[in-house]
Parts: sequence; C-alpha cells; structure tokens
Amino acid sequence: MNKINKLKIIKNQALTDEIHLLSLKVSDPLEAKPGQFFLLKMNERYDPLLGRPLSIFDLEGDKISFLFRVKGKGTKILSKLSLGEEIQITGPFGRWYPFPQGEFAVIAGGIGIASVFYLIKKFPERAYLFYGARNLSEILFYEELKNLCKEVFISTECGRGEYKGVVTETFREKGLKLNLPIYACGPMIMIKELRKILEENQSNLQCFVAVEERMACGLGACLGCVIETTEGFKRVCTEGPVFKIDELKL
Amino acid sequence: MNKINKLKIIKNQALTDEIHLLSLKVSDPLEAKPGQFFLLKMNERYDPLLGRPLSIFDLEGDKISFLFRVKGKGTKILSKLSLGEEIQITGPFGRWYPFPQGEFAVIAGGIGIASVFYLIKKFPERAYLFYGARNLSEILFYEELKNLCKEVFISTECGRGEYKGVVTETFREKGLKLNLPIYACGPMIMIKELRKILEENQSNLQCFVAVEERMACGLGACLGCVIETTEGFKRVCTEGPVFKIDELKL
Amino acid sequence: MKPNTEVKVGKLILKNPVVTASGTFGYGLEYSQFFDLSLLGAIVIKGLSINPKEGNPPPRIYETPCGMLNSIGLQNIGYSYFVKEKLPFLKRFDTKIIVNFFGENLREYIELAERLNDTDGVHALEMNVSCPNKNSHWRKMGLIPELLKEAVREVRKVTDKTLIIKLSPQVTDIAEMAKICEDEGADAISLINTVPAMVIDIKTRRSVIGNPVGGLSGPAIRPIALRMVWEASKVVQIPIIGIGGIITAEDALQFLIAGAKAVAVGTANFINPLSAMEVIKGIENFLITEGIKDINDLIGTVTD
Amino acid sequence: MKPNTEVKVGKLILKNPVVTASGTFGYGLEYSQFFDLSLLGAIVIKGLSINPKEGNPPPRIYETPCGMLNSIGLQNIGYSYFVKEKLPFLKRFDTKIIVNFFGENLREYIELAERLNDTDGVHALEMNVSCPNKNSHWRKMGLIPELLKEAVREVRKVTDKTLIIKLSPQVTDIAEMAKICEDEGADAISLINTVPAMVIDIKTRRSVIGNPVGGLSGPAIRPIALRMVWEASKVVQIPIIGIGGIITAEDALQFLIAGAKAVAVGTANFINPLSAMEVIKGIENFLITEGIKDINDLIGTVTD
Ligand SMILES: Cc1cc2nc3c(=O)[nH]c(=O)nc-3n(C[C@H](O)[C@H](O)[C@H](O)COP(=O)(O)OP(=O)(O)OC[C@H]3O[C@@H](n4cnc5c(N)ncnc54)[C@H](O)[C@@H]3O)c2cc1C
Ligand SMILES: Cc1cc2nc3c(=O)[nH]c(=O)nc-3n(C[C@H](O)[C@H](O)[C@H](O)COP(=O)(O)OP(=O)(O)OC[C@H]3O[C@@H](n4cnc5c(N)ncnc54)[C@H](O)[C@@H]3O)c2cc1C
Ligand SMILES: Cc1cc2nc3c(=O)[nH]c(=O)nc-3n(C[C@H](O)[C@H](O)[C@H](O)COP(=O)(O)O)c2cc1C
Ligand SMILES: Cc1cc2nc3c(=O)[nH]c(=O)nc-3n(C[C@H](O)[C@H](O)[C@H](O)COP(=O)(O)O)c2cc1C
Ligand code: FES
Ligand code: FES
Repeated sequence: MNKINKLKIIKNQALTDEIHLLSLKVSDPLEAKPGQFFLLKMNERYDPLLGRPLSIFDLEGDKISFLFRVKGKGTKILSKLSLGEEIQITGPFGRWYPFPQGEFAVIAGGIGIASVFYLIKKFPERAYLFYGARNLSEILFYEELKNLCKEVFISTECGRGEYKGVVTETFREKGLKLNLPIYACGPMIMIKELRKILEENQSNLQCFVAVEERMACGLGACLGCVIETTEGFKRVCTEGPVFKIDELKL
Repeated sequence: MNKINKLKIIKNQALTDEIHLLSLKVSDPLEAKPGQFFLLKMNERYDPLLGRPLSIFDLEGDKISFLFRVKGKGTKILSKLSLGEEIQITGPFGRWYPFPQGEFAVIAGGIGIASVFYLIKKFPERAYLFYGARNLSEILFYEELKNLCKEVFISTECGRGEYKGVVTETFREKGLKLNLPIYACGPMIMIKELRKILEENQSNLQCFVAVEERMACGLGACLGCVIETTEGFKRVCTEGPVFKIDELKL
Repeated sequence: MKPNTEVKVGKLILKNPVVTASGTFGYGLEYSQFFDLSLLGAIVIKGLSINPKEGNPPPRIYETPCGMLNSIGLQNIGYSYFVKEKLPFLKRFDTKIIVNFFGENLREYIELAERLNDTDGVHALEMNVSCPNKNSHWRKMGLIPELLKEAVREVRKVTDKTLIIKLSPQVTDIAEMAKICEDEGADAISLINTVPAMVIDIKTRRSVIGNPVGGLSGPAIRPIALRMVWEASKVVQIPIIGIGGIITAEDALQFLIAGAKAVAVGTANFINPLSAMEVIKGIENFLITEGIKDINDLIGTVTD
Repeated sequence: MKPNTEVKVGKLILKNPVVTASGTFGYGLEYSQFFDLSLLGAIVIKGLSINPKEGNPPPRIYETPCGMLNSIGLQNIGYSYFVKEKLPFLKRFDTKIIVNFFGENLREYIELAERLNDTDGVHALEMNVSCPNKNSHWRKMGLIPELLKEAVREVRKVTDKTLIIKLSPQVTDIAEMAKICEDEGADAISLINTVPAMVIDIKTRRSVIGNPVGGLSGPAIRPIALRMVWEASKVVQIPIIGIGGIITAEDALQFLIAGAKAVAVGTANFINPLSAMEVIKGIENFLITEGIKDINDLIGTVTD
C-alpha cells in the first residue's frame, strides 16, 4: 500500500559538490524494495510544483535515505533543507529489481549507484559491482560497497581508480564472462552501450535496467512518463522503472 | 540611492506565536529613515513572486531589523528561514516621518510598533507613546520603549496592562491634551478612530500616519499601491506610506 | 449539524461538489490505494475514444512556473477494454462515473456517445471538444461557435444521460460558447480544459515535450479559469463544473462562489493523491464555520 | 569578441533586443536610480492617453501562483504632461523611447498617434488594442478581427514612425490577428498583453481587486505567451516583441528562438529592478558560450 508520509530530515549531507545524501526519520513502518522510488515534494508552495522521483537508496530501521545529484530547481531546494524540517514523500512506487537467485552483476554509472545500492545491500556478498564515474571523487561509499560485494571494479573517465574509461568497457572485459544476471542503472548512453555489448556478444544474459523519465503522478494515472518499448509505450512509474534491456527502444 | 542587497540572516526569532524579529547583517553601509520600508524577497523561486514590504524596525551599526507578523504565505516562509541564509532586500523606499522638532506623541496599534520604533529611538526621550494590543503578551520591547520614551501608556483590549480598551481611547483621555504632533501606525480602524477623535475635538494638531496597501514595485512605477486621498489617488510606496491624516479618504 | 453538500448536475445528484478532472485520475483504480473512492462526488474518467489510442511521443510532461505542460495526446485503452476491464471495478464504488470522451470526427463522437448511453455503470458523459486531431475540420469544434453548435446538437440526440460539454479556454468569449451548449440542450459545461502553451529548451532549440505545443494546467491558470467560470455563469442557467488549478478547499470555494455548481480537482492529484479528499473536507469545514447549511446557498453568491 | 546584439524593429535599431514592458517600468525615471537606462534596447512607456486618466479604484494588485493580477485601469498623466515633464528626462538617455498609447475610441487613438508622430524624442508608437473602456464598441478592437483591421489601417495613415500593435491574448487565433496587423501596414507586433483573470476572496465573496476582472502577468503565463509568439511568427514577416513572464535570460532566449525579434521584461522589474540588465547580460553570455556571432542568427531557429 502506497502512502503519503511527512518525514523529518535527520541528515542532509553534501558528499561531493553536487551529490547529497538525505536521510529521513520513518515514523510508520515503511516497506520498499530495491529499484522502487518515492516522489519527494520539496515545499508547500507551488514552485516547484511536482514531486521529484528519487530511488530508494537505503532503508534500515527507522531511517530511509536518498542519494541525489543537484540538477535543477527541485534538487537544489532539497539540498538546502535543514535538519528537522519535514518533507512529504509518497510511495514506494514502481517495479523493483527481480530478486537475484544467486550471484549477480551490477553496473552503476554515476548517480545510478543510488538505485542499486539497496539491492546490493539486501543480497550481501553476491554482487560483482562495476561502478563508473567521471572521476574518483564521485565514487561514493567505496568501503561499504567493498564489504557488501563479492568484488568491486571501479572505472573512471579520468583514469584514476582501477580502470580507465567508461564502466561498460570494464564490464565488457571483466564482467561478461562472469555469466551472471545483470542489474544496471546509469545514464542512457551507458544503457545503450551495454545493449551493444550484449548484442555484439550474442549474450542471452538476463539484464535489468532502471530508466528515468519525467513524472507527474508517479502512480500510473497521468500517462506522462511513458517510454517506447517493443510493446509500445510503457509507463516508467508503474511498468518500470526497471525494465528488461531488450524491451527498450534505445 | 535605493539599492538591492543580499543580506545574511543573523537573527530570526519568534517573539510571540505570530510576531517575529528578523535581523540581517548589513554589508555595504545602508541608510534609512524612520517610516521607510524595504521589499523583502523570501526565495529565488516564483511562489511567492513579489517582495513583501516591511518597515524598517531598527538599524544600528551593521544590523538592520524587521519586526513582522506572520500573516500569509510570504511572512510564513520568512519566519522559517534559517540563520546564515541570504535574503534580497530592496530599498529603502517611501516617505519617512517628518522629523519631530521637540516632543511628540506616538500611537501604535499592534504590529504598528514596527513602523514607529525606529522613530522613537532616533529621537530618544521625546516621545509620549500610546501603545495598544489585543493582550499584554503582544506588547513588545516594553523595557526598551520605557527607556526611550518620556512616557509609555499601554492599553490592551483584554484589560491587562495600564489601560483597558483600544489605544485611541487612552489617547483621547491622556494624549490630546499633550498638544504634541502625532505619529501613528496601526490598523485602519485605529486610524479612523483617531481621525474621529481629532475631528470631534476640532484639533488642529499635526498628525502623520503610516498606511499599508499591497505593493508590487515599491518604487512608484506600477501604480498598484494607490489609496484615495483628498487629491485623488496617491501611491503608498512613494507619496506614502506616511501621510497627513487629513489627506486620507477613510 | 453536517451541512448539505449535495448538488445537482443535470440528472446526476452528487453527494458533494468535488469530482476528479479527466486525465488526472486515470481510471480511478490508481488512486483507490490512497482513499475510498466512494467519498468523491464523481469520478471523471480519462478521455475515451472508440478505439485505443497510443498518444504522443515522449517526453510528454514538463514543469512550468506553478504549472505543468502535457502532451499526452489522449492515450487511452478504448471503449471495449474500458467496459470490460475498468468499469466493473468502478461499479463497486458508491459514486458517479462520468466518462470523458472524444472522437476523430463528429461521426465518432456520435457513435461513442450512443454506446456510452447504453453502457450500464456510466452515469454521465463529458464531451471533450478540444480534440487535437490535426487532420479534421471538427478538431475546431471547441473554437468555432458554428461547429460547436452542430456537434452538441448531434450528440444530444443520441443520449439522454447527463451530457456535459468540456470547453476549451482558447476563445474570446467563453460565455458565448457556454450559451451555445445550453441552447443545444447540454446539461452542464466543464470549464476549463488546459491552455495551449509551449516551453523551448534553449540548448536544443526544440520544444521540451514531444509535440511543439502542450496543455498548461495547475495553479498558474487558476485565475484564468475562475474568470471564465464567472463570465459563463452570468449567461447560462445550466450547471458549470469549475476546473483549473484547484489545490485547496479555498481554491474550490472561489469557483463555487463565482457560480460553479461543482469543481474538478486535476493536477493537484499528482502533487498529493489525497487532494480531492482534502478539498471535500475543507469545503465542509468552511460551510460549518460560515454557518451555511446548504452548499447551494453559497453557489454563485459573488458580488461584483 | 562581443557578439552583435543589434536588432531591427520597424525603422528602429535597438542596441539589444531587451526592452521594458509598458506599465511595468513607469516613465523610466523610477528605475534610473538602479542602472543606466542607456543600456536598454528601448524603454516602453506606461500606456498614455490624450488626457490624464485616474485609473481604477484600489486595491489594484494581488499576487497569484507565480503571477500577479492587476487592474490599474490605465492610470496615466496624459500626453501634455508626459511631453513636458517626462520626455526631457528620457531624452538624456541613449536608448529608444517607445510610447504605449490608447484612446477611449478610435478617434482618440488617431489623434494621439498624430501627436506622438510629431513629438520629438518619441521613436516609436505601441498601440494597445486591449483598451478596457467598457462603453465603447472599439474596446473590442483587440478581440474582433474586423475592428482591428480598421483601427490599424486608420492609425497607420497618421504616422510614419515605427508602429507596433500590442495584441491581446484573449483570442482563438493569434496568428490571424498578427497577420491583420501586418497586412494593414504595422511595423511590428507585441505579444502578449495580460490575460484576463480573477481571484475571489472567499470571506467577502468579492474580487480581491477593485474590478471583478484584472490582468494576469508573470511567469505563470510565460508558456502561453511563448506559444502565441511561436504561432504568430510562423505567419508574419514583421518583427514580434515577445512579452510574458520573462524573468531570466533563459526565458528571453526561449522567445527569441521561437521567433521574437525582441523581448520585453515586465513583472520581473517589480521583483528585481535589475532584471532587464541581467537579461541583457545573460543573452550576451549565451551567445558567447554557444559561439553565435550575431543574435539575428538565433532568432526563429526553433525546430518543430
Ligand atoms: C524512477 C526515478 C528514480 C530516480 N532516482 C534518482 C536518484 O536516486 N538520485 C538522483 O539523483 N536522481 C534520480 N532520478 C532523477 C531525478 O528525478 C531528477 O534528477 C530530478 O527530478 C531533477 O529535478 P530538478 O528539479 O532538480 O531538475 P529540473 O531540471 O529543474 O526539473 C525540471 C523537471 O524535469 C524533471 N526531470 C529532470 N530531470 C529528470 C530525470 N532525469 N528524470 C526524471 N525527471 C527529470 C523534474 O522532475 C522536473 O519535473 C530518478 C528519476 C526517476 C524517474
Ligand atoms: C509600507 C508597508 C510597511 C509594512 N511594514 C510592516 C511591518 O513592519 N511589519 C509587518 O508585520 N507588516 C508590515 N506591513 C504589512 C506586510 O507587508 C504584510 O503583512 C505582508 O505583505 C503579508 O504578506 P504575506 O505573504 O504573509 O500575506 P499574504 O496574505 O499571503 O499576501 C498576499 C499578498 O497580499 C499582500 N498583502 C497582504 N497583506 C498586506 C498588507 N497589510 N499590506 C500590504 N500588502 C499586503 C502581500 O504583499 C501579497 O502580495 C507593511 C506594509 C506596507 C505596505
Ligand atoms: C496529464 C493530463 C491529462 C489530461 N487529459 C485530459 C483528457 O483526457 N480529457 C480532458 O477533457 N481533459 C484532460 N485534461 C485536462 C484536465 O481535465 C483539466 O481540465 C485541466 O488539467 C485543468 O485543471 P487542473 O489545472 O486542475 O489540472 C488533462 C490534464 C492533464 C494535466
Ligand atoms: C502593473 C501593470 C501595468 C501594465 N500596464 C500596461 C499598459 O499601460 N499598457 C500595456 O499595453 N500593457 C500594460 N501591461 C502589460 C505588460 O506590458 C505586459 O504585456 C504583461 O504584463 C505581460 O508581461 P509580464 O508577464 O512580463 O509582466 C501592464 C502590466 C502590469 C503588470
Ligand atoms: S508519472 Fe504519471 S503515469 Fe507515470
Ligand atoms: S508599489 Fe508600485 S507604484 Fe507603489
């Protein structure tokens, strides 16, 4: 059952110039699965008007966390809210990542880590994580991830870290042969690249990706968030955000 | 020269449930006279859209203060801003209270004290203050005022304090005979009552009142803030907010 | 004592004047997880056509100052699927079901109205005359008085259920359009649909949505909608459903006071799924505070 | 290298495409305390009539979501006083002076246009065809094509200064109205004036302003204005001045890309007296960042 909650901010921390970790105190018990998201409404006024979709980054005890990049007006306001202020979150919404049966591979590009962290945490010591960012300072929660995963492969475009280049290249080299189901979240260009790699290798590995589209209702009513799939338009908020990669028209 | 300043909040304190004292740190030297006002813009977004006019309550050294009642959306947001946040203030605007030559009488109703406090402070030990509010808890800065004024007469509607009833009644009894120029700020009903008293007593005392009207530009350009006077419409922001009481059509 | 909140719109009696705006409440189902739909005055269903419609290419929405732009393109599941898959569920609630509908041409409007007339569980028809089919002359029925006249007349012939005409704000004289509906026998009018609008991405130099032009909704347009309801209510006797940027009970009350018999909550549902509930509650509280025993005593009481 | 920002509107060459919207910048004077008016592309003066006009009773303004309602009622000091008391001051600045004007009837429009034509220091005329005189048929010249046609034709006859027609958004087809202006010889059009709108105080059950209906301006209406500029720019060759909710350079750039040759900053002046300045600076920066050497290469480059 989806709910509307007014929750108190207990942490709002800048991890980098652009990326913030926001934690809220959960009053009523809240349940959410990895890959699902909430709509966060920044203030009571009408500008910004709509809630902003953020993936559940972590949920433990009475604390729910979101990891977000400051992008426009909404996330900017979010990043400036003070401890103790209340914020309305509605959800959880959307389809979660199908639970992995055994080991699994994860590909995270940049802020995409926000969507897969909770998955990795729920199934500890089963994930091979391929995590890429522009530079090393944007690789977040490295220690935790190291502990939670079987193995972590860090790629940065600037070349520092273990691998130089985009995360999909590292996956092509080290990940494909693992022969594990894939869970991926990152920019569209990463998803496209990933699909190309899978196709080129005639791989029939299961591959789940979380995608983004602008949203209004978050619950399937407005038909605003559709993307093109092989079966026509589908709503990211309800039929997604997790899709099989070969469903998508990229 | 009017200016646009972004100033840091150094104090934002609730004095009562509804009344807040906001102090900002002045960077460039700022000059403003009693009775003038500034437009305060609460945030960078467009809701609320316009600045809100607030009288200068106090200005000393590098600190400017406003005293305001939480009325609607704008003042509510204002009351919740945190220390260290910046806020845009434009001004000072408007005609100030003509400087009193010797002693003078002041009538303040409720939050009207915000407009006359600085006047009293600028000319210490010359004011006879008639100050009224609904109840004693809304009588603010009593000690300071006591020190700054020749005499303070407190009226409350609930009857606690020195005089029971509306402030104009106390003035009728104790103030008229002082035969001093009058400076008044308070709700329209108080201004009306005051005029009635002056007329009934065929008084030709000078009487200056500060009035309110909704504003957009604050500087005379939009013609939005006019009130009716004996000489037609006048702009509160530039021809006011201080008017001679007999100019007003009440 | 609980004040009376019942209002009459055509042949329908609504338990309260708050309905949901078409296209913002899906098929009801989506919101039933948040509250009991039986509490609503009525549910207005997403615009329906005879055949399913795919709608416009994404992106379909964009946020604007205090509003949003949409170009959903009337995507819908089509009449048959609606009747089979959605209506049975909706029938379980003690509220009125109003079906918003459109066609690619006048013939389709008439045909669908006929079918809806014969469909059990559909209590009223809301005819959307801002149909965006670019190839059809009839597309302009919401804009050109003569076309509107004929369209309402023809559709009126095939249904005796309550017929509501949902008008476009893109006209000079909304009162004239309202009067035409009344004269041609419509039972009520809905005011307003979204306002045609546009936002350009200055980097790509393209519209931010899949179509160049979308429909603007939300609080930004509320004062425009209210003005239109007021203008229309001065010339027609039939009920008006006020729509446009209603978020709170206060907003809704403005429309009722201006002359609307009922109000629809639209974009607000996206911001807070409980909006309609809160509007209902707030109206009731206002009536109690103001000592108004019957909401009908409040409707249209604005003084110029 | 500094990109070229000069644009031509009729016979006027503006040093940059940013002007101030009539009624939001007073007589210029009020803002000269904040910045050097010579930096502006042009100043558009508050609507002027032959005789002084008192305007509407207060309250005259009200804030709405991301916008504001006004019913100033075209209060102004009248032609003679303007020429004597305001124009000499304005002449001191190296910018263009555009006088927005109106009359109670067509005769007055013509007479004032004649006078302004002969007035030194007035560079162009902006004819406001949304004149709110309720007693006159001519009041509808902004709404009814035939009236607009005749009005523009007659006024065109008496002036060879740049004649700009400021259109009302309260029409079905703004492109048609724009085309009429072009056909009748207008040099440019301004789009849009405020949108008729209303807010009711639910306690008093009256309008929150002195008149029932006021004009809505500000960011709320920006997407509507942009759509209209885009629609008009597809059918006319004459320059369009884009107006409506422009606060930032990004907003202004949307209008230019949609096809406006210039833009006017209105309500934004109230929020930040330096708005027009910041828009000018921001446009320049954008041109530099995007490597555009001449602003005219940006205008109208939107792709559908
Ligand atoms: C299911 C889902 C989960 C997401 N999870 C995260 C997350 O965990 N961390 C994170 O940093 N970001 C996440 N995003 C992206 C995030 O929602 C956007 O960055 C954010 O909405 C931008 O809002 P803004 O006001 O700052 O930007 P603006 O650009 O000012 O927003 C303007 C409008 O565009 C929309 N918008 C802009 N970018 C996006 C986008 N990429 N996706 C969807 N809508 C967008 C906004 O919602 C808003 O309506 C997620 C998106 C979706 C759809
Ligand atoms: C020259 C001047 C000086 C003032 N000084 C003070 C002061 O020192 N302390 C103080 O508490 N109040 C003062 N006020 C009143 C104060 O400006 C309003 O209470 C405030 O604008 C309300 O804004 P809001 O958003 O909270 O209310 P809302 O009701 O949400 O505001 C809606 C709109 O109405 C306008 N508005 C509402 N009430 C008033 C009002 N009484 N006067 C002018 N505009 C109004 C707002 O500016 C806004 O545009 C002064 C007003 C003026 C004109
Ligand atoms: C996403 C969306 C979809 C809509 N779909 C329809 C529709 O199918 N039929 C219709 O008549 N109106 C439709 N509308 C218009 C609304 O019913 C309503 O008239 C408009 O949004 C104004 O109300 P609001 O500001 O409260 O949203 C839609 C509006 C939105 C935002
Ligand atoms: C207070 C005010 C007064 C105005 N007066 C006039 C006027 O005298 N003549 C005119 O043509 N437009 C007038 N306008 C309309 C503006 O010039 C402009 O077209 C409109 O406000 C939309 O632009 P904006 O959203 O940037 O304000 C006025 C607008 C406002 C807000
Ligand atoms: S956001 Fe409304 S349907 Fe997905
Ligand atoms: S507020 Fe604009 S003229 Fe006074």
